[in-house]
Amino acid sequence: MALLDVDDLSVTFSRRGQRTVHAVDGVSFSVDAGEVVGLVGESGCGKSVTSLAIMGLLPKQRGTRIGGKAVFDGTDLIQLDDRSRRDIRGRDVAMIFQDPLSSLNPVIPIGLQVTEVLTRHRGMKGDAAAKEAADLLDRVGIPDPRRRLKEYPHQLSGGMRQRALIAMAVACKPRLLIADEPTTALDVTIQAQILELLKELVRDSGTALVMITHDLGVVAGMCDTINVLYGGRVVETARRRPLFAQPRHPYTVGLLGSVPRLDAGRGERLTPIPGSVRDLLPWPEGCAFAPRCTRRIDACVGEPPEMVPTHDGRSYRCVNPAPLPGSEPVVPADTRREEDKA
Amino acid sequence: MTVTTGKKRDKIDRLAELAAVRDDERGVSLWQEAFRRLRRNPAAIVGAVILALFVLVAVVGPFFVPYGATDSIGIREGVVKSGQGIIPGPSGEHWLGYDHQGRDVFSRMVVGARQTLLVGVVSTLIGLAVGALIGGIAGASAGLGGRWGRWVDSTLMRFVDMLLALPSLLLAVSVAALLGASLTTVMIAVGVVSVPVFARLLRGSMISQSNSDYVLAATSLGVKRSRIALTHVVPNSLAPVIVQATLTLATAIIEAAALSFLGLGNPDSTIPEWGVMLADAQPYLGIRPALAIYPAVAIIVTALGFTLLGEAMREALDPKLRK
Amino acid sequence: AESDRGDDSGGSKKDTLVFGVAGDPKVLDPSFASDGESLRMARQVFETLVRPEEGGTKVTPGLAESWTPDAAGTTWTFKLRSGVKFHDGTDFNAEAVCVNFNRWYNSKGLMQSPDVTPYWQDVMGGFAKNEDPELPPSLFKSCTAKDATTVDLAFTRVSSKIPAALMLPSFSMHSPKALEQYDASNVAGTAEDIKYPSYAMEHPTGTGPFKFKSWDVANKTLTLERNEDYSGTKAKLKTLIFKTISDENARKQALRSGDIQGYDLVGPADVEPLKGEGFNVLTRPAFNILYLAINQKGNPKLADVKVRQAIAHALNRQALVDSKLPPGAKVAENFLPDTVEGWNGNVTKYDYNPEKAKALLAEAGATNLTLRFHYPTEVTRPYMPNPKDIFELLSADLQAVGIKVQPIPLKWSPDYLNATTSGSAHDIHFLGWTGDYGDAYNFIGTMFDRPKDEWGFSNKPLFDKFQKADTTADMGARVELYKELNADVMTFLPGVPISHSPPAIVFGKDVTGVKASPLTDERYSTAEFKS
Amino acid sequence: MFRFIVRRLLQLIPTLFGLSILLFIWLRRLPGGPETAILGERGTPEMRAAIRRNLGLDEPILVQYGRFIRRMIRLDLGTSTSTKREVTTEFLQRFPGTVELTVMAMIIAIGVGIPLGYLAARRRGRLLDHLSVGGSLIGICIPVFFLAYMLKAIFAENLGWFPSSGRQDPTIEATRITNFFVLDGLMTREWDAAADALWHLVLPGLALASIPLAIIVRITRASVLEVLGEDFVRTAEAKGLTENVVRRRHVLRNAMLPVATSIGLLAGGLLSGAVLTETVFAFSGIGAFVAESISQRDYPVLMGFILIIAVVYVLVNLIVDLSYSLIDPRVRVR
Amino acid sequence: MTENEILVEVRDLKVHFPITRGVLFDRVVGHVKAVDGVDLDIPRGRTYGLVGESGCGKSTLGRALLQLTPPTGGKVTFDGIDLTRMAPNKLRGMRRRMQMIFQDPMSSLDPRQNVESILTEGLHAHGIGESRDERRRIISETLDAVGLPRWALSRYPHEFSGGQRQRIGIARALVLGPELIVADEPVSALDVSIQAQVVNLLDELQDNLGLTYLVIAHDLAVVRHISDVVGVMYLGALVEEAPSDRLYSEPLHPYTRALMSAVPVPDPDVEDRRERILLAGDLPSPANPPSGCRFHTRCPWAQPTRCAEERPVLRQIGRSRVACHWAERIASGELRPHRVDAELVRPADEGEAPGVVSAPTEPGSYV
Ligand SMILES: Nc1ncnc2c1ncn2[C@@H]1O[C@H](COP(=O)(O)OP(=O)(O)OP(=O)(O)O)[C@@H](O)[C@H]1O
Ligand SMILES: Nc1ncnc2c1ncn2[C@@H]1O[C@H](COP(=O)(O)OP(=O)(O)OP(=O)(O)O)[C@@H](O)[C@H]1O
Ligand SMILES: [Mg+2]
Ligand SMILES: [Mg+2]
Ligand code: NI
Repeated sequence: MALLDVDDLSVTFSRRGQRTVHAVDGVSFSVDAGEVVGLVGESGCGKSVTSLAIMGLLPKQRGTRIGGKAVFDGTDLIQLDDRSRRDIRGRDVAMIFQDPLSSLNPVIPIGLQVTEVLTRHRGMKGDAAAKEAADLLDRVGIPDPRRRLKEYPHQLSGGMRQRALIAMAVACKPRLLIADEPTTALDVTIQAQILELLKELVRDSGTALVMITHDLGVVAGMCDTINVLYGGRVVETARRRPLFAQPRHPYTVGLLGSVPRLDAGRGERLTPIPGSVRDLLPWPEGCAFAPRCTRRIDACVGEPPEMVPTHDGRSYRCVNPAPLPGSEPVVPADTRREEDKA
Repeated sequence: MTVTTGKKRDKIDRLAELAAVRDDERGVSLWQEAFRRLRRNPAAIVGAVILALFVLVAVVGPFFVPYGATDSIGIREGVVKSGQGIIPGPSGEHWLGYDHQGRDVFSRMVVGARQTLLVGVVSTLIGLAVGALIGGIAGASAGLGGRWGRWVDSTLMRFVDMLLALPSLLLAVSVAALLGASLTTVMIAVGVVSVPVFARLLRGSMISQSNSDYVLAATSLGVKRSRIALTHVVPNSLAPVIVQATLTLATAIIEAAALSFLGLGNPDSTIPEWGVMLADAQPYLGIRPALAIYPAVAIIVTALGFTLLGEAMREALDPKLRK
Repeated sequence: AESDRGDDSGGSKKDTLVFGVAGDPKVLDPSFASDGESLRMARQVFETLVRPEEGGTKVTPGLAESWTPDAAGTTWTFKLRSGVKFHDGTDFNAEAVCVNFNRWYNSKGLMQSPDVTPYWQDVMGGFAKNEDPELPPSLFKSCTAKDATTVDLAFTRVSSKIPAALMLPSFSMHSPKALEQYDASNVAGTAEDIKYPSYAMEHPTGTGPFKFKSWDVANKTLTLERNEDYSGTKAKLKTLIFKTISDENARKQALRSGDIQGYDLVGPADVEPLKGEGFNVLTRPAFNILYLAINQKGNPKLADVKVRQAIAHALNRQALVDSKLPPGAKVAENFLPDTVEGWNGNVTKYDYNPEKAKALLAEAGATNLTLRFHYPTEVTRPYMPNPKDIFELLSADLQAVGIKVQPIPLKWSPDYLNATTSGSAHDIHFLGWTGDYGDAYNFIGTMFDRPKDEWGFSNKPLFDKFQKADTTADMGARVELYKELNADVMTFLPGVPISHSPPAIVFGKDVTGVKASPLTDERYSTAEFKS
Repeated sequence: MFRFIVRRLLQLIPTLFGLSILLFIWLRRLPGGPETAILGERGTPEMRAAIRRNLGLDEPILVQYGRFIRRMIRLDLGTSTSTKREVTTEFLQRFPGTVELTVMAMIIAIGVGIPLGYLAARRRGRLLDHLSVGGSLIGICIPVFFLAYMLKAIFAENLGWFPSSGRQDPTIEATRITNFFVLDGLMTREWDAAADALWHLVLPGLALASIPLAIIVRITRASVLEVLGEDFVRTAEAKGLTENVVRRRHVLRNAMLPVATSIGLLAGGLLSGAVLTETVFAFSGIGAFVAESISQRDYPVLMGFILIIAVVYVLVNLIVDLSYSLIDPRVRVR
Repeated sequence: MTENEILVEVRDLKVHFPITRGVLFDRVVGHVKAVDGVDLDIPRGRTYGLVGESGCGKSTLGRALLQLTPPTGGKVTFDGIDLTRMAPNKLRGMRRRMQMIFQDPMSSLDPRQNVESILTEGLHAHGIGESRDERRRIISETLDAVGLPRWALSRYPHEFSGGQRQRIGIARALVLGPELIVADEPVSALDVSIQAQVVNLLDELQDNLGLTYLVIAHDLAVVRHISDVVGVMYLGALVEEAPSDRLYSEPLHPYTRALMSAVPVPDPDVEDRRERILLAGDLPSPANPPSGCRFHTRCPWAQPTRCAEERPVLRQIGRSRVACHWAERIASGELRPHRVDAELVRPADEGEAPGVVSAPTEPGSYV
């Protein structure tokens, strides 16, 4: 039994006068204790919505529908009532967000923002809470923590803010930590610091981590298992080495081909994915990636492809996956559209 | 294996294109886009309908009124004795009855619509013109930078702050006191009140536009400063100003009424204007409250129309809501 | 204060009358007052030697029981009531009368400013030593206390004003002790910045049925209480409060909601409705005149009497009176109300006749006449409840006979008054007059006895006749002269008298005992709550 | 903080300086000039000339301006031409009433506006939301004096629930200390006097509150909606805080920032509103006094009023900014 | 076109922004030294890449180079012409030869202009194209070059996707036929898949048109991918400049080393093997830069001598230029890195204080 089992999670937003958005469309993955799981994908593929749905943090507005299950330690987080969910949030499952400045309350000192978690979940008050908060800040590498407690977010640099956010998240030693693009807003050198800190925390406390990012490099260094999302669905799941060594889904292949590698030589052309994320085929009508896919065949349209598990412990959602080295391509990529806007 | 049914292929292409834009349509500018959004907003439609009616009445109404708006028929015929508290109410002949001077209220309401519109529009235009001038100069100087530019800007803005520090009423009163009571005075007084609002708005919006990347882009293209100001900065700064002008129209009508109430309005009540009618009706509230209620309701509804439309425009033009 | 109120609650509210007035009094010493609210308060706290009959204008005994002129008509002997005490306990006697008159007569410095002692200057002209050479010599000459209850007032000449003018509250008797104690004649400051002494602001001390208690500027209330030692009939009310509510509608609403139990300056339109609701609306006899003034200097055409006659015939005064004035208003035939002796029913009358007006204009060659018509804004006067409306009607009438009208609306004070009473930039305008006391000279004399910018004419025979009337000591002869004068004026037609309108005053449904006075000399001491 | 206050007070100087120039010009441009304003209708040309000499109107303009400024600095606002009392004294007597009224209006506007705006935002799109948005639209569009009349006609005249005029029942004998009637009543333990004074504030307070109330409802609603969508609220939720803590500590406090700014801006408007409301309710305050002065053309009073208003406006905004810096630490650093 | 001809020469370029503060009228209380003495040469037809942390002055350098921000000091020579001394009118004429591409494709396009007018604006400004048809032709060619369809002309920016908008931005720059293009973060706002398209496009255009690029980005991998020479900036100055292949294989400056080690590579093997040089703390404020070597407060190799006192200048070491006193000894392994304690860095003030200034314009008025 995994720590978190997300099963067929789907989120739709519908609003009058606008098309219904299937932001998350049957996502399933699981996270074991102590494991680091990555969710990767381009902007708009549903990463954040997935994590928010698990946390029960989606904006409460009419027209938002959540389906499926997210079983954490035996309880389905989706069906939970508000009260018990609040009990679990911050204590057993914690979350870190992308933009550290806007994610911190600008008018409340850092100290209170940390201690309020301790008060809420660990019943700590006054000096005890302050001391614990200072310890936490110290642990995430904020210098002179006692003084920082009285300061406000705007007085800290970006990196320090993110550290403070992490301190709040790990205050109650959660068993699951979800980090939604925790380093996107930061410089590489700071990103390296934060990633290192996260790794350390996970290693030391055995917390499971769901790492959401669009940066393949980040997952390559951190995650044990990686789920690639496209158009609200997981299109490929694999342990990290096989995934990077032999990506099967054309989208994963495309992603890897799109990013220049620091260690590669100069002059090689990148192989971009044509089209843009806007060119989505609704999943029920086939593979959402089909309009941009270089390996598209007729079977891609009509029936949505199922997740296909393979012998080496991974699975992908494709009828014409990229070949493993040595095997023949199933179909030549002749269906590529001549005049692509790309 | 390579059998491709044309049907399926079409479908892909169709769907792919669905996401992109189609060839046959012309582009939709932001104004058009905003207008589309406006049309979908029920508040905007209510506001627009009210205003359309108002403008229609104001423009063509006076040609169709049954009686002269300044003709004291009731007194001539001896039926109105307001001095003795006798002001007949609605009848088949006089749909809204007589006013205290024995004039036909319905005719006055209709003719008054035109005057009211005139007061609202002219005073807003005065405020807009002066405010936009000050704000435009300040904004341009601030955007231009340099010691001089900053100095001009802060001097103008200090002046505007000063106007802002005066309550609108006092400002209007001062103007009215200076110029003496007349219709022109009312329009100027009400207009002056909105000067600081327009000035600040335009300046702020111009400065933020001047700092935007596309202005930098135009500069790097080698476009002249004056041209940039005219083709980029000003047009992009106008949206909030237009919204504000619509909202100001609403307040202008109310403010004109308040000035009349304080006795600073147009003293010539032979020109019917709703604010003047409302003020004139005060002594007769006890006898015929309707005399006050007609113009008051008309003012409220019209102001509401302008406000609804203005708010809806604000929403429609808001870049935050743009998608 | 708490114990005070304990009494109050026991004594039921029925002996406290809150009366709504339109403005704060300016000053509590009536010597310095000219505004109605100061005078209203003074009439309750002070008394004068002679006073108007209740509800009329006749001269009746006040603090003086009787008065007689000497043969020349210049010295008047007043026999005073005895046993009268001022509110501070001192006695009222002949001595006190002289102290009062000498105080006014010997005014110095700022007290000679027309702003400070308007009525004295109006009636008496000047002072013992005029500081301004422009001031006329004083009519008052001296005061002699013959014994405790007999006093002689000597005047420099015979005047129609005496004794009627002595009814004015400005000639109220003050306690000499209080005058001295509170420095009553020390008017300090500068002409632009007059500072009244504490007597005039806090310690008015008279002999009237009510004593001054407090003036709460912050709450805009002036509280008077019953003078338990009053020599006459004691006031029925224990407390009388004047509460300032400047807005006419607000006064009406306050009456309806029970905040106040009466108010003055009732809008004409409200008279009937209030009556209908059962309120006690009192209509004062019309003691005023509204007229259309014609300035013969303003437009040379106006010097032609035919043009003035045309204007008079053009005006539908009856329609105006019917529609705009309160019930009881009348079209004026003279420049004074018919209740004043000297009124003449036998004068030239100008009926509403547009045709005749047009003919007269044609005759005078003034077919293309454009007149600057001044009218005041933001004001209601007893004779003119709604100037704007009146203007509109009159102006429509004039236009109907082909006279073009250029409307010039002006603020009542000071613009309108300035513009219409000085210079010659005005053609026609309307104004009015409310009588101060019941003598015809107070109306027509004030208007036509000398050249005035308001009218722009000089008519020596007319002026001389006025002079003669003023100095005629014999009452009967004087009245005859007044009648002649009225006829002369209406023939000469310097302007068009329009109307007399009765101002109304209203009391609560359960308030009785007050009689309306043409001189606004209502006596609140007789007011009581019926129950 | 101290520097901030000093800075703001110093900023007052150019504003007042500019105003003084405007006022000076205004006073000189009066129809007929200042001497007419003083003399009124009784002036003769000689008297006018004398006054001109007295007032030094024949001196160079800069000298005159200098004297004008000196008088302003000494708070010598001259004498009211209509009441013949010093403008400063008049104001001191009437100011408390206006303060009481505006405070009452502000209490109503804030006390009702913020909760209503908050609830409307929480129940976005539901009946309450529509009602409060619609109501606030009407509140903005209804002329204040008309609303005042309506309130008075209904609640005072017809229903008789509230008094229709004045600041206190004149039959109550109340001791005056500060001229703040409610305060005086409390200080002297004349409870009935205090209660009556408070009672008299209700209707005018409501009328005066209409616009600020409407604006506060709208701003609060918009601001709460915006804050509800902020990332840090999500963070707070993610921490599992109770709804109560999230609302109070995270949402409301942040949502108050724009509301606080708008309250400062409304303060100036309230004084304008007081002119209308006090007139209708015969409420003895600066507003009614000014309305009378308008019709009497009492320029010294109007001028004094403008100066006082400008100072009050700046001071109120200073207070608002200070309170702002209490809520928002980002402002504090400067 | 000769190989290695220098098109742009930058000498000791400085851009200092005044920090103003004041009670009534603002006075200058200090300077943000956004660019503080930069020397660099860009050969014609080549790509010069500029990397560095956020706020280190990259964009400012780019703008100052194009004279869009007036430099405080130093010299910029373009094709032998000194731009810093040029009269504004002449400079406008020069702009035709040097263009800019912006980071945010949305905010750099006027939302009220359609694509056609965006593209013709520059043509008008320089009087290019005799007739309307001529201009149309130029525009069409440009559209083809950047891969935008013809129908795009009548459309407005908001109707395009991010990648397409960036293409419009590129087209706007290209339409004038410039020699130099300064691209400020041309791809950082784009999705990874789109990013590659744009990078390829830039490459292609350079090949076809012989353009010279100054590419600014904080993503080292991207910069290295498209650049011939890469300059690394730190707090307003270049700390290292090297041919792009050398930069990864042999970083000489400690900062460059740290930077290289911090960039994640999408390859688990590399990631697992990599030894991270973690820098302590944050970038110091450019308003108050550290003395001596700007980097010494965070440098794991900082030495007690020289580093804090003496500001190192760029020195040629092999094919690279480095501004480090100890570069050789670090490279040889003689000096070992040591632990550095993070110093707390205060972020710069963010915007004006709110208050009365931000008057909301609400309806409703008493008058
Ligand atoms: N509240 C909402 N209402 C409507 N649509 C929404 C809402 N929230 C998200 N979406 C849509 O759902 C889709 C997925 O959004 P999501 O935020 O999960 O993407 P993401 O993968 O996190 O992207 P990014 O990398 O930009 O953060 C997007 O198309 C977005 O527009
Ligand atoms: N107009 C300006 N006025 C004042 N300071 C400025 C201005 N423009 C930039 N700065 C400051 O100069 C420094 C360098 O800014 P610049 O934009 O060049 O950095 P950058 O390297 O491009 O950063 P990023 O990667 O975030 O774009 C920053 O500290 C910035 O705050
Ligand atoms: Mg996201
Ligand atoms: Mg930049
Ligand atoms: Ni009461």
